[in-house]
Amino acid sequence: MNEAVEQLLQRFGEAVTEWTQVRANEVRLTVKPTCWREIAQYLRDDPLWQMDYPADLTVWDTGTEFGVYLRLWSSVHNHNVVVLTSISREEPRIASLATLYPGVDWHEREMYDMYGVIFEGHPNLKRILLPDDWEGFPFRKDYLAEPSGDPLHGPQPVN
Amino acid sequence: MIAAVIQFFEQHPLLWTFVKAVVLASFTLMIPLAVIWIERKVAGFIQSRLGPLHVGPHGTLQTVADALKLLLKEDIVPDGADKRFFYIAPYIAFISTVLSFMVLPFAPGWVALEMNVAVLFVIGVSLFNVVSILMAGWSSNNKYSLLGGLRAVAQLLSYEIPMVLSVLAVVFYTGSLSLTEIVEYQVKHGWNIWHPPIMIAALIYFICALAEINRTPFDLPEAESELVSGFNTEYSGMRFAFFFASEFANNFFITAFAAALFFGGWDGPILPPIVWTFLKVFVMIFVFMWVRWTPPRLRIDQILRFAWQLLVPVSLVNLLFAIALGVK
Amino acid sequence: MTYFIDGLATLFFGMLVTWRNLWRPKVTVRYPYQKRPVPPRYRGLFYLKWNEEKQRLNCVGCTLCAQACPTDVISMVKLGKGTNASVSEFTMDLGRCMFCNLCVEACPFDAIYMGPVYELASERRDACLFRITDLAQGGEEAVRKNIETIQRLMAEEEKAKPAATHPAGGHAE
Amino acid sequence: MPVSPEKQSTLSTVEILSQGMVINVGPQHPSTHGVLRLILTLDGEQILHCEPVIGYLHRGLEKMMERRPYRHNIPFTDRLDYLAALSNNLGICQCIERLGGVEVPERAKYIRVLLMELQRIASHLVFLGTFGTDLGATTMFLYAFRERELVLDLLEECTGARLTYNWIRVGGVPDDLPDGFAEKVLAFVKVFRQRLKEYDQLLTRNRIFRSRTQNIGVLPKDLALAYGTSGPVLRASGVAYDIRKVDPYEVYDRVEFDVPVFDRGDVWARYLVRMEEMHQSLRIIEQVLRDMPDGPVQTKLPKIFKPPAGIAYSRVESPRGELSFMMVSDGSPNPVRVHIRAPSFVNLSVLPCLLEGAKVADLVAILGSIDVVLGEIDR
Repeated sequence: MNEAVEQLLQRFGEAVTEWTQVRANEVRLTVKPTCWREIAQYLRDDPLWQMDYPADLTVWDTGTEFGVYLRLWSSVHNHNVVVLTSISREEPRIASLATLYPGVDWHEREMYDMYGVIFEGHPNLKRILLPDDWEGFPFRKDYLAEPSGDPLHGPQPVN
Repeated sequence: MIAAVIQFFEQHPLLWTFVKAVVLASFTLMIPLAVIWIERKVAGFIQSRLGPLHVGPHGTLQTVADALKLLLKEDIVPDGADKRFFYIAPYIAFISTVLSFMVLPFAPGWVALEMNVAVLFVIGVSLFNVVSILMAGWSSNNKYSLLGGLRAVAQLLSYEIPMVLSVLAVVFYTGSLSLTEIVEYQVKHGWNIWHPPIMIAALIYFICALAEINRTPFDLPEAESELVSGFNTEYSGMRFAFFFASEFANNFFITAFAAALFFGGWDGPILPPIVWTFLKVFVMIFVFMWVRWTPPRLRIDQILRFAWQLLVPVSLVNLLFAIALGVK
Repeated sequence: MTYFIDGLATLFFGMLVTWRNLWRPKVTVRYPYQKRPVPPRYRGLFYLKWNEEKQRLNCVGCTLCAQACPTDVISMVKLGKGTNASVSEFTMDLGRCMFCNLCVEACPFDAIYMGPVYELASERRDACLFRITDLAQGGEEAVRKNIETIQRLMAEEEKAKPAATHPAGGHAE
Repeated sequence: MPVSPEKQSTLSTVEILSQGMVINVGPQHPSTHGVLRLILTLDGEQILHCEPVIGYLHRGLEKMMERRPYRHNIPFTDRLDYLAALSNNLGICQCIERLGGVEVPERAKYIRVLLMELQRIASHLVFLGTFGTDLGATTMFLYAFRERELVLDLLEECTGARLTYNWIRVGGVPDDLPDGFAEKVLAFVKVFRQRLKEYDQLLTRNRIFRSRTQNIGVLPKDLALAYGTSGPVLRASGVAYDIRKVDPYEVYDRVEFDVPVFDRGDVWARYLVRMEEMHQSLRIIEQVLRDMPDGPVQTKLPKIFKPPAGIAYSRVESPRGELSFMMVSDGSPNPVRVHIRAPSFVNLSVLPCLLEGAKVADLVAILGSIDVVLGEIDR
């Protein structure tokens, strides 16, 4: 695992801002959003990594920025990798991984649905859980939940 | 008194026909009530349940209550439906069933219409059923109904052929197209089922009968997990009741027909003939239900392949055997 | 052809299973007439425990259960204060209750429990609202007695208070 | 309409004949197992294209969880995968435990595993029953639910509820097992082993059933991995990805069991994986009951629980696959973000691939074999 991380650091250098070995077979990487897709592709294709299983992808809102979380697993080495990055709230854009991993397709759609993060290069980026005519992105921290007349369309009081 | 009544009807044959028609039609309407109750009880017991219990003793009146409810329900016709066909389809199904009951001998002399080509007649009128299903499926203007209707037609027509061929084996064997004569032949010579070619014919008939009355391995037309309810999805109230009644009356008829063809009709010791007919019919209905509640259903292409690749050739060969062995 | 024979054979084996089950005892419980026994841990309708010895409800109105509730089911009005406190109102809106048991676990006084009653459906819209008289063990009478007891204890405490102001006095109780 | 290249070429030759019938399956349909809607394009009985539409059950649970203290969120997870509520409870509790560094007593770990395996049996029985009904074997439904009732009775006796158990807490379980519970479980295990044989005789061996499931909806291994499917769907495609083995939690590293893996990748293999998992669950239950130590079942925690800031995830092998909770904490009593990686959500995303070219009648078999629960997909 260490060797693999070293090679990754050599390859991407500055782009990986931080890494920690959480467990024997788990690494947590913090990367810059600019080479999000490149790193994912490297992790998938490099024989030392072979992270062929997209386990999870999600976004969270800290109030100042959006964090992006990607978790991969390798069926060959049984390694886990958590890749973290953060993107700006004003212009939330990040490269889509849907063409690399078809499994994150729906995750990315859901995150677009809930946070309005634009996954660039996604083949079918539209709302998935909410109705197509929903206004706003409800999981953002500043989303105001106001009662509206129509219970099916439009914001609802949370709680 | 009875003699006077008989004489009266002999003088007015038209009236007598009318009485027979009314009796038959109401019999066809009553039989489903019993068959459905048995079905529900058998299904319940097989599935570790109790089945209907509350209306009447052991729930015997449950189906009557259900029928009354259906008759009182609002008659809904979908907007886009082809109204004329939608209206008459259930009645065609029902009439075809009543017509086939017409030539069925329940006991010596107990037959509404003594016909020397009864078997041919039955095969002919049972095809009306296919027409009604197609009409219902098409006119409902519902995609599920349409799929169900098309499946039903493909299936019923495919299975009609081996069924007719296996019935023909009996006809050649006994040398008659009249059901009464077939039964009388069996009373004299023993049941048809004990003769090898007829045994195979009976097996094929049994399988085809399952398909004809849409029972489980072949219940595709109304596969409720896929097509909601198949061709009768859009029907409700009385029209649905007629479809339902004709289906279960058909169930009764097809077993009674089998009893006449293979199991000697009313033939049997001690008990009166009519009891024997009903006994045989209900045993067979039970077996049908038993089969129905056991296996999963086949897929439409598997069903058709089964009919055309196996049943048709086998029944053809079997027919040749029956001719070779049976014709006098 | 082998398919066909295999099909018939396996169908027959399957029918043996259904035949066996035809004669097994049935599992149906004829619900409105018969009822299943409810295990002791069953989480049904709440009750407030009545303490026969002290002639009061165990509840002291500390609102720990209300704080533990994820959906704000519980609201109460405290009666009295200190060790002699109880509740005069205790309302649960079971329309939003998840029967999650968190309030029962939160209670340090063994005051609130979930009982075996599960038939809570009603044709009235306000039937979700359970007041203290519906919840307390012993119903209205218990509530009345509870209030009486608390008021009596409060009065006793009031009486005892001047005594407590004496320099030698401490917490007598 | 995205169609694969090979399809496109065959389509262009017949496009004069038909443009496909669009049929809407669901959201109210007997075999979509909830409020799933599928927009199918049909050519006769053949499915050309399928588009799943989800979200009819969306309640915003993740957002609701952000507004509540950590431990208040446990009952909400019951409403995710309502057929395996205990797995969800365990998932969120493990996540909070990792976030806050909470230790769980030994006995609680064993109790958790015991409940988890009972839950797995209950959930797989629902699969078995509904799968049988989907294919027309209605009786199987009743038999499976009859036996599920036995499991539910056991779980009811232990937890006090029949469906929304909420019986896992941060730092253990709320209460010890009731008296005589082990004997009752063992009696159930004995009965259930026989019933499993009966199921095999009734359904697994049935020729019709096999011809309805074999070589239907084949999911190749690489596709299954790339789509991130998990649980029986992935194991039926030949990947031994079982969290209980890959990343053992609680005491799964101390019990002996096999992970059934099949290479066929079809509906039949998915069915067999689940049937075999029930056998393995029985094995685990017996071992757990044998090895269970005495001791406390819950760690005392402060009334206001504030885990340190950070990110943690937990993963649990729920009956449907990898159930993962991811939580972000900033040190306050409420989480900043709770994300639920629902196995059904990911497994369902592979459905359009499986359905392309299948028959309408196979739709229910394929959908049933994925065994989705909409409460978890829509969250």
